[in-house]
Amino acid sequence: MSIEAKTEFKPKIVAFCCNWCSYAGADLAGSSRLGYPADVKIIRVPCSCRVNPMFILRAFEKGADGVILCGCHPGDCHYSTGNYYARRRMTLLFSMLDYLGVEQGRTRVEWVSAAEGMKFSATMNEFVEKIYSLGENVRLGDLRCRN
Amino acid sequence: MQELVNHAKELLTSGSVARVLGWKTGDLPYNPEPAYFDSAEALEEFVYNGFCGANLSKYMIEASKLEGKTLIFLKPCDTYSFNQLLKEHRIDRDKAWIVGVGCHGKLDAEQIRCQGIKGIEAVTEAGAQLQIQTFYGDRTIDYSSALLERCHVCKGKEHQIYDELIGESEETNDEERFSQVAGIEQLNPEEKFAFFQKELSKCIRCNACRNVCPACSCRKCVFDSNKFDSAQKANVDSFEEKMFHIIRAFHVAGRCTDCGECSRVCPQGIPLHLFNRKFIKDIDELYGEFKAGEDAEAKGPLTDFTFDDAEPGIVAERG
Amino acid sequence: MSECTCQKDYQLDTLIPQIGIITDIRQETPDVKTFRVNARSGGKLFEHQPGQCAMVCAPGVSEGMFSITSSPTNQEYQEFSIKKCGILTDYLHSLEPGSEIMVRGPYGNNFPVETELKDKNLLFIAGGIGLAPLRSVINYVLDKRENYGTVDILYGSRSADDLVQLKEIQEVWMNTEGVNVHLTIDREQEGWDGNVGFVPAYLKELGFTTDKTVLVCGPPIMIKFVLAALEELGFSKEQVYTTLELRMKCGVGKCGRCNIGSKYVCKDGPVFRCDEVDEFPDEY
Amino acid sequence: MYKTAKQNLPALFRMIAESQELYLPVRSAGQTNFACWSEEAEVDLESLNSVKSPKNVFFPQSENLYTVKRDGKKMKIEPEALRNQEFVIFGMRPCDVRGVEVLDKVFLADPPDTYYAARREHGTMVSLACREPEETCFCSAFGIDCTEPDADVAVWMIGEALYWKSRTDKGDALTGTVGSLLTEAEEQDVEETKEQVRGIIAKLPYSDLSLEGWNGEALTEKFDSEKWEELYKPCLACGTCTFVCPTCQCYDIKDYDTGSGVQRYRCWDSCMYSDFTMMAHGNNRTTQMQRFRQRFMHKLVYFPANNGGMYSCVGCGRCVGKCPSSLNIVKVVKAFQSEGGDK
Repeated sequence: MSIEAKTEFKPKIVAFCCNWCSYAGADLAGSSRLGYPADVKIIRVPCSCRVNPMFILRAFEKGADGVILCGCHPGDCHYSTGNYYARRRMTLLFSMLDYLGVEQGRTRVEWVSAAEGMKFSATMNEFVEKIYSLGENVRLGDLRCRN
Repeated sequence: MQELVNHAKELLTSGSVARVLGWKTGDLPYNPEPAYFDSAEALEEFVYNGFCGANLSKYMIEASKLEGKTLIFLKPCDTYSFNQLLKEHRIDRDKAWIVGVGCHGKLDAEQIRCQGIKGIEAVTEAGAQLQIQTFYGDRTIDYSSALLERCHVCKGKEHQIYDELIGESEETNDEERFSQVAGIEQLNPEEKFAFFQKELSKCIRCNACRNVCPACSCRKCVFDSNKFDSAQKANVDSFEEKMFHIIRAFHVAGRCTDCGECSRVCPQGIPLHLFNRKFIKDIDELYGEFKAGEDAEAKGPLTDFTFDDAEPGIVAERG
Repeated sequence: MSECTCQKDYQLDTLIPQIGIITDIRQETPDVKTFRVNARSGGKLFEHQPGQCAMVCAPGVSEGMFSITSSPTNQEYQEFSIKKCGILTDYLHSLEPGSEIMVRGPYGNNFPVETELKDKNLLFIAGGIGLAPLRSVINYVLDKRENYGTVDILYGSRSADDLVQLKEIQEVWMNTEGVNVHLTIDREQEGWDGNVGFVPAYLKELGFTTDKTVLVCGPPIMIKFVLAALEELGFSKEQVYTTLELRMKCGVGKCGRCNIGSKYVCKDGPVFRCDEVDEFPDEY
Repeated sequence: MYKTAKQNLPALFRMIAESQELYLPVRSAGQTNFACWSEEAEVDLESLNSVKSPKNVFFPQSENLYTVKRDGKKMKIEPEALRNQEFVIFGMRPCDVRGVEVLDKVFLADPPDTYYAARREHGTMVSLACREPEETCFCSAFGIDCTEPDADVAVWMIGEALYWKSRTDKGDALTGTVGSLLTEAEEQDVEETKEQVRGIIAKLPYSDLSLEGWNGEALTEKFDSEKWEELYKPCLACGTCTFVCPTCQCYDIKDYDTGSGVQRYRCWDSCMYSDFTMMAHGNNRTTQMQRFRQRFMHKLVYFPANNGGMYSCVGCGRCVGKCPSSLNIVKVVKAFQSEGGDK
């Protein structure tokens, strides 16, 4: 199942954004008219720490080609330490996915503050481009969802 | 072994313990089962031999709810699990009387069969050898060739927690603990994926790995929930098994003592320890060496952090 | 091994449902709704016997076994009275008339209305949502009034607001000749001038004569005490029928869930005579 | 009776696979399970038992029943097509064949399960006689003669030859397919080996296992026994025994939302799981003891009561070898034997 076989590859990308920083960052990107690809679907979460590994796997299962998690910069967490825990968890999870043979680059963590509309837009553009280059996610999807 | 039985009888009759948690002679040479003994008479069926690999720590969760003290026999590596359960307040230290037993590596009947031995009638432990009597002739093999996987990476002969010790232990490690994990890390993504796909497609979702795991002591597992479709039970090669095993390993990351029970019980012989050990290796490398169950107090690596932890991007940077 | 004798001309598997339309929803009590179901083309989805069940399936949610509460004598539709208490029932309660659902069945046996119960005096005892399976029989009996003797209905619930099918009880059942309806609620309530007390206690108080055949359905604890009370009144086990509920998935005695002793509740039940129930291992 | 040289086996498999699917024991990642034959497959006819029993071929661990598609409020049901192609399952052990007979009692009972029935109709079973029974075997307790397979085709592997005997019309058809590889042989060629194997069977540790006292009538007595309270203790409540068992047939029906429709599929379930009998209003088996008891009562009491005394255990020994806590049906039967009175 290569990209060539498909007429056009439209990636599905899930972005988990923390309510306090990154979601506001996305908002700012929007109100500043900084574009980011429509392939990105944002899911707002109370804190980056709310995202458990199952969320990420679930997104892949149901057909996501890339998953990105955005939270407050370390030190700026609304709940003071949430993103520090998230950082450890995601590091371990990404390492495990790499170990299982899932292409690097399908997952990413980026810290985006409420003031960084520019960064948000740039990150998303970059990430989408990366996913385009990796092509469809075949290793972590459920075959039943592919029709 | 007689020493263990005698001592257990003593404690039972004196009333210092209400029951004994040990292993009971099986009906085949290699299948003793975990059992409770509540009388000196019942202890006649007690056995402790090379096939007593089962880690009894988890049974202590139920035993903690019972009246009176339970004498529990723990091998050196089992004590890590015991400590970890203690740390998570799943068991009651005051309800246990721990007798640390000597261990020089535990055997795996599967490893014997792998050597082409069929129809096992009797197994005799003779030092570094195993004499096996079968319906198709007798065989002698090296004791070490029939060890459980976990014994090849033995954590050492020291008991981490005990009330008294009986018997001598011997370290049996003859392999580098992380060599298998490191070997897989060296592969390219296609090879890694092919390897795990082949192993995991054998999974029958029997949940034996979860139910035997001393770290999996949740009263209701997320995979038993009917509320959302993670409890799929479907046996499809595409995703279900990966989801289950990644999440299970993740849930015990930082708490897994690498006791190896998951790999021991898997009916399909899936090397499940490779998941747990990968997390342990990463934790050691990224957050400093950590041995779950070494004590009952230290903070686990996933419930802790430092300000300058590595960023998740390190996975890509390491290559 | 003998040659395989499976049927050559397969019909559609019994596990495959039909699509029905919910044509009407009545809010009976705060947590019970009665759903009227028709086939897409109008009319009934299938014919059934009083006491039988059907599997109601909501794709993506779950499926569950519900007793058919309408009488087979009703030629237009089938009804299910469903209490909101789980994932599936929550979903069903959120539906609007006009929604499509899937139904398969009917499954199980039925109350022996044409054999053992015929020409008998009948006593129906129901608690709460337990009226659902009995209503099917009651209406069947009322529609074929000449085939049966006296009819007594003892029905109780937690409060007056929790009485299911109250309108029908008051307007139809109470006004039918030879039918006596006895209502009771668990606790005193303003505006209630009927009996107050649990069903078993009221049953003893009413002290029925033993010339009746009894049909019981309700929460397990109520059934237990009702059976004891009936025994006290001199009824024998052979006179009493009840309907059981266990977890079911297939409805045809294959998936193994509702297995109790050597019976499958979905196939050999749900209606059992109490002397049969007595032989079951204590696991229901 | 026919025979062919053992070295012809790959050719035989190829010949069968040309016209139909062929399932047989294949070794992959260190374990033997029934799988579809291919040139690369490592066929393993030496292992006594596959890990998963071949019931998987007739009653897959999970299979889609139908898909529901939605168009607004309208629903459309698309049933999964029934099996309509012939296939062969080669190398089932005689106990596994009996296992299929047990499944037949359940799935072909009225109303028949059409998915299963279609597979049964199109499948031809080739059963391989046992030559090296092991210590876990107790099929003789159920009257199974592992030297005399009772399937469409019975085969024996002796020395460098494979002996082939068709027993049914389906078997005859398959014999025709591979006829060019077979030569005539005499019945007595296999007799000596049969005797030899029967000799070993008599010596096995479980050869004296008696099922006396286990029947439909023993319900209350066995159910109320205090033995269960002792027996279940080591049980981990996993589903290993039920999933490797050739006769366990309990299943679950579940939904999977694929995003473009809901698949309703069925999958094996285990009476050992705590949610097996869970309902919205409660659970009628709340303890592991009750669930443990259910499994064995079903196999040894309830099933015989409904099926003319046939047990729903075939003595394949898979649970004996695979239970993480070394529990198994033999220990249960023995525990009741030793109780006296029960014997």
